[in-house]
Amino acid sequence: MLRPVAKGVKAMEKATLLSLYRTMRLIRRFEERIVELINRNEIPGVTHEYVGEEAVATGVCSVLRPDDVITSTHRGHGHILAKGGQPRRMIAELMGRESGYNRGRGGSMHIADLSLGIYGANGIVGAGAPIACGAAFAAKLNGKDRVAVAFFGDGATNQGVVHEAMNLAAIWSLPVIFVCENNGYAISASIKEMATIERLSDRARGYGMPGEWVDGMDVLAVRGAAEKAVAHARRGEGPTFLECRTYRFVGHFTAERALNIRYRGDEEIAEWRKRDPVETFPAWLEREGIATAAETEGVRREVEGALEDAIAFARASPFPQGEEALDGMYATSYPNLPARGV
Amino acid sequence: MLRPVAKGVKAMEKATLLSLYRTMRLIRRFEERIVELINRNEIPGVTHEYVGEEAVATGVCSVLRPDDVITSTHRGHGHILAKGGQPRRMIAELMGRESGYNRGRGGSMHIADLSLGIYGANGIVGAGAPIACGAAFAAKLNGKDRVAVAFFGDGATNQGVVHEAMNLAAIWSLPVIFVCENNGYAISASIKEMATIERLSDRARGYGMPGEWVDGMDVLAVRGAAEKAVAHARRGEGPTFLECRTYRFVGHFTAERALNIRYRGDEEIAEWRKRDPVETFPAWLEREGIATAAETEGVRREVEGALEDAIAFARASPFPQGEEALDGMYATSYPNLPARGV
Amino acid sequence: MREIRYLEALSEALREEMRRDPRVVVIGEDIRHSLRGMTKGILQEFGPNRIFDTPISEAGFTGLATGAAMAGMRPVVEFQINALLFLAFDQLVDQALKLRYMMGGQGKVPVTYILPASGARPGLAGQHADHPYPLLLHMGMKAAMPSTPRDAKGLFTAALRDDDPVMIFAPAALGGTRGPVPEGDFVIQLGQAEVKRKGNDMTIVAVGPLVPAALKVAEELAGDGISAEVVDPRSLLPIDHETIVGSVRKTGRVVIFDDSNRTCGFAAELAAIIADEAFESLRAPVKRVTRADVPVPFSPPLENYVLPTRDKLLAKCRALAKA
Amino acid sequence: MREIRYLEALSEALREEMRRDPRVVVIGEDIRHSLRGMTKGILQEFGPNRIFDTPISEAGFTGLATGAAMAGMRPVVEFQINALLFLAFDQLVDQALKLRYMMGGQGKVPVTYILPASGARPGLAGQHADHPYPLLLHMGMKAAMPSTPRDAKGLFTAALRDDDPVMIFAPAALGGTRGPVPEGDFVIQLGQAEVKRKGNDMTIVAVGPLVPAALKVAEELAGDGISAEVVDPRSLLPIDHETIVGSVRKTGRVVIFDDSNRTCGFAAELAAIIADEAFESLRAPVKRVTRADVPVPFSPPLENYVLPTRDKLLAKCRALAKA
Ligand SMILES: Cc1ncc(C[n+]2csc(CCOP(=O)(O)OP(=O)(O)O)c2C)c(N)n1
Ligand SMILES: Cc1ncc(C[n+]2csc(CCOP(=O)(O)OP(=O)(O)O)c2C)c(N)n1
Ligand SMILES: [Mg+2]
Ligand SMILES: [Mg+2]
Repeated sequence: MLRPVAKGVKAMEKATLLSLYRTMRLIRRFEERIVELINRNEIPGVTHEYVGEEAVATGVCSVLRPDDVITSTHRGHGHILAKGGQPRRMIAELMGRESGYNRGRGGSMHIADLSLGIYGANGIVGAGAPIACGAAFAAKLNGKDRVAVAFFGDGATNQGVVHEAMNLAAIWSLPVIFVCENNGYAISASIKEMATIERLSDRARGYGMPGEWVDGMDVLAVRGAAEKAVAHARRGEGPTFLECRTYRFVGHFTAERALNIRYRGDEEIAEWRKRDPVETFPAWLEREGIATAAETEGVRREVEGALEDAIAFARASPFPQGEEALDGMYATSYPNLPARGV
Repeated sequence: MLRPVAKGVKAMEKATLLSLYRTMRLIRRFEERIVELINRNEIPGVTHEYVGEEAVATGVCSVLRPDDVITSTHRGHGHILAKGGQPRRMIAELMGRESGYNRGRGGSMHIADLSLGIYGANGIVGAGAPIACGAAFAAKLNGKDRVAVAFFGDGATNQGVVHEAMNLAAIWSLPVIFVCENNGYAISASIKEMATIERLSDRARGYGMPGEWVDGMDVLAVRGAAEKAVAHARRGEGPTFLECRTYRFVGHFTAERALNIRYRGDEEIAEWRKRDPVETFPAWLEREGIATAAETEGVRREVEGALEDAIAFARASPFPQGEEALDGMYATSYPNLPARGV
Repeated sequence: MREIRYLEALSEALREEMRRDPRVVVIGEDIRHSLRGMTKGILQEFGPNRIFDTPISEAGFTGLATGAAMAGMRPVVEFQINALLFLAFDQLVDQALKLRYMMGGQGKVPVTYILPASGARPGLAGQHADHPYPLLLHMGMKAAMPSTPRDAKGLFTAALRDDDPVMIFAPAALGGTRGPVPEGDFVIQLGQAEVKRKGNDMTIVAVGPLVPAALKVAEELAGDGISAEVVDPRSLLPIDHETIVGSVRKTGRVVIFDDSNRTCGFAAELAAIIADEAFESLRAPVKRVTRADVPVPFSPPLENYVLPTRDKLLAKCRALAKA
Repeated sequence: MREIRYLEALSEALREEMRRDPRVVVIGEDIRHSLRGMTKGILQEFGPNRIFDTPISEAGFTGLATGAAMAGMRPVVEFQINALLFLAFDQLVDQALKLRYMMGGQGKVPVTYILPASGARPGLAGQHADHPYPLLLHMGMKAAMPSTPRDAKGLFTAALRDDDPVMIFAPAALGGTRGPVPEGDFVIQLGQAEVKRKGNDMTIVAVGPLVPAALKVAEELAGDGISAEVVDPRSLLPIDHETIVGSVRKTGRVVIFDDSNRTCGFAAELAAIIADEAFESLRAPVKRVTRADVPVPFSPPLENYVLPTRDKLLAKCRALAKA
């Protein structure tokens, strides 16, 4: 069910609403441009696109402060953009340039900006969950009211370490929000086959923490639920498990089309596409008279401009020098370390 | 609350009831004799005694068939004896003799008898759970109505792999019973601090499987709950999580006393000791007129005899030859394998 | 002989064994749809009781395979990426591998682990490009890394028939290569290295994805008048001491060209074996060309700097010829 | 100088650093009650906000330490047994160790892992007796294994002040040994091997729990008229090439006496380094005395056969002296 109108919305600032739209639109177009660049071999490898899931990262990160922490996943671009990551440095990273967030060391699955509390995308499913707990642990010990958000997918909920992390957060009452982006699939595996319960948020009970479920195609609903969980955490009342039901409109990764695998029907995709938050949300803004068509068009233009600029920046940036490949692993260095290959 | 009388008990065979007593008494005295042998340096290392928890293994294994499988823990003697393990070969193993179950290769934490479905004690907390699932998986694929029991402690419920195993058993509807022996502590760590929920069996819900709780000091209650879970599994209806609330009367392992650590009060131990199944059960048998004092005394004498015999057998058995230490690791052997140390 | 691709050779080995032996079942992530290309057609041919898509629970399903193997099945476990071994490490090296020994030789654990996209591919970066076979070897797990479609079929079949855990690393870089592969039952026993090119002046021991590169280097060296022998261990454990040491005894010079990290890597083990067993014949220092000990970086120039490449091998061989 | 026990030296290093640096917190299983003896008194002195008993969730609390370190803390993680590293392996080698590099040098992960009962003790058997440092070294993790109380204090302090993940293996066999230990601030930098006994005829490189045994063997060899130098690497990574290779250059003969498995072990790495860098000076094959590649068996005669012992070292040295 499409439910883009949330209670109490009218009271929100127009600027906030437009910025939610801007973030969602930015994520969408970012991903679309990235795919073009991959197909043109300007970006090595493949990426995991967040297309269709924009409302989740956008809604959650809209209630976070710059000093709050997130840990992300293989499908990280949306989280990073929503947390304030700069498209310039992200695209430069994806192109393997020295000006990229990771100076070309990381690529898509490792983009991080510690100054924005982005503790990194992560190539290992579920691995970010305990790391988020650690950031929350530090905040708590230092008496800061910072929170940490662990993003992960439905597939990740079957990883042992995610359970261990939930339990740790629960017993120590850590300010963590476990945001489960349930897009229905882990690559080709339907969560219906991989878990026996309807709502993954029910697993929260096993740790005595609140388990919430929210429509992940509805940015305001996500924002509302996240607000509640974040406030709970900031008050020192501990973690929340927040399941956001969403969907990816595209393949698991850029290469999926070439693999020619089929694990879901076109009708299912079409059905979910009707609820595309990047389409329905601006339509609702206009319908409700919150923003004019010119204003939403303005957002779109701005986004295009930002991406053009970012791509141009990245293209103009130099590659790192091969000889520097052994730098940066250790903060405290020693002779003979790291060992060279020759 | 002490509740040794279970409904419908009168209908049970007297022989069965006496054999439950025999098993519990055997486990208790086995452990006590082992501690003596350790203190006399006849057994190298230390063991984890099952003293106080006898009703759990006894109740559960009393409803298993020889072809059913169990995976055990570091605290394995009770499970193995209850599943039919021979004291002779167990004690020989503990003394490091060639006639031991593992030909001296394993010691306490690895005793196994595949012919009895005992897939091994295990030194790694939680590690047996997925292995039990595998035995159940094989049974299911082969159309056998065999079940597998994974024993583990309260502490193990915080291990990721136990969750992964529960989920696997749930989605594939495997004939597994997850028997959680909640003795309140993982070494010095109280489960009250290590989990936020009162009943660990509540975690079963996260996998859509039945979660049962039973008084683990009551062998008939354990037996009854296990019977139900086993029947459920044999009918192909999938796994059950069975929490047995119990207590260990002694230290985590033989060496605890020497360490001089204190994480629980004497009163707590005294309180639980009042419910000692090895004492209350025969008292109840006599009180109810099911067995005479002479009969329970007969059980005790028989147990002592069996242990004397086992110890004598073990003592008389030769040690393995050092040169054989590299044999037996691989079923399919090759030159240069395993690599020697010199 | 007909030519097929490396991945097809693996797939053929698996399907032929599944036809012969009903105890063989396949377990892994996204294997019904064959994300990695090795299990294509298995669901259609063998049905859902022979192939199982798992949740993302590497430790869990690895342990499940162990239990199933102890109960008489012969599971094949596919890992989508090498890093997943880290998640299942306890179940691999402290359970599956050790149980039989610790049980005093009772039972057996015939599981074959297959990594049909192991090692580096451009752009995979730090967590998807490791080639951590030395970790398994150190613990005593049998393993092989075929370098040709023929070896892929033969060694995978040997692994499937072995009664112990065996891990097959199938480098991503080789998945698409073509070559002649015998039809029908075909086994290459573990523990048998192969001389892939004969030579007299120096030995290059090269593994898996580096074998083709080593052969090209040997070709170039021939142009310089240097006759290099290329030995492919194929089996990582057991190690064929005889063939490897034999070659070095003949040539007196050796470069080990390995696709894992350097410290305590496979090249270190071979160097140690050679420095002991072939010492009297050595005429120059034992050289290694390996990965550098950093995560594989994403950006191509960095990646190239870190991985063992043809250029680096060539330079090392030329220097060694003069040493 | 006053003499204290090895475990006390570790404990002192930790407590002194906790006094100096409020960011140091300790995380692990049963550490408040100090099951392993290293954290005794910490709860009393520093209170419950500096020491945290964890659930049995090794991957979870290892990852938590990583996140806390990235957020500015300096966690110390105690592992009760070495095998627990296998359970946290992904979080150790694919997360904590790699994050800084993969993030392009952003931030740091100053976690010290300490194993105050590592390696074998009689009767521990297959899953509690591994000494798997080569696995960590292969992935690039800094590590040290002190062999004396003095080195224990100095190296642990260095690890605590290092801004990267560092692992300290503290062998169970040494926990009770006594020796002189400087009071107050005392650091031994990583990467510095120490010649524990001077000699000219051969080099014995011995690690951790084997150092005392090596010294006794050197004594016995002296009786035979053989002057053996005993080098203790102390730091496993970084490796002090200069001291180790320097000794071999001087003596021309070497036996590496290592407490891990053989294949791709630490001894293999040292042998490979020596066969490359000290080749010209070598007068005999490079020899290793290590564990055999099987789980440590329970029964004493078997255990003795598998572990590296004084007898085996002595025999090897005597044979080498004649080679
Ligand atoms: C631990 C682990 N197992 C498997 C993989 C391979 N893999 C990458 S993404 C993915 C699916 C993840 O599914 P989910 O958590 O639902 O996230 P989604 O891709 O749907 O966003 C898998 C299996 C991995 N990277 N890490
Ligand atoms: C994975 C793992 N972590 C830690 C240990 C060390 N250890 C052995 S037993 C134990 C406590 C286990 O507690 P529980 O599961 O409740 O079983 P109990 O000892 O109470 O029977 C611990 C921490 C281990 N063997 N394995
Ligand atoms: Mg998903
Ligand atoms: Mg317990």
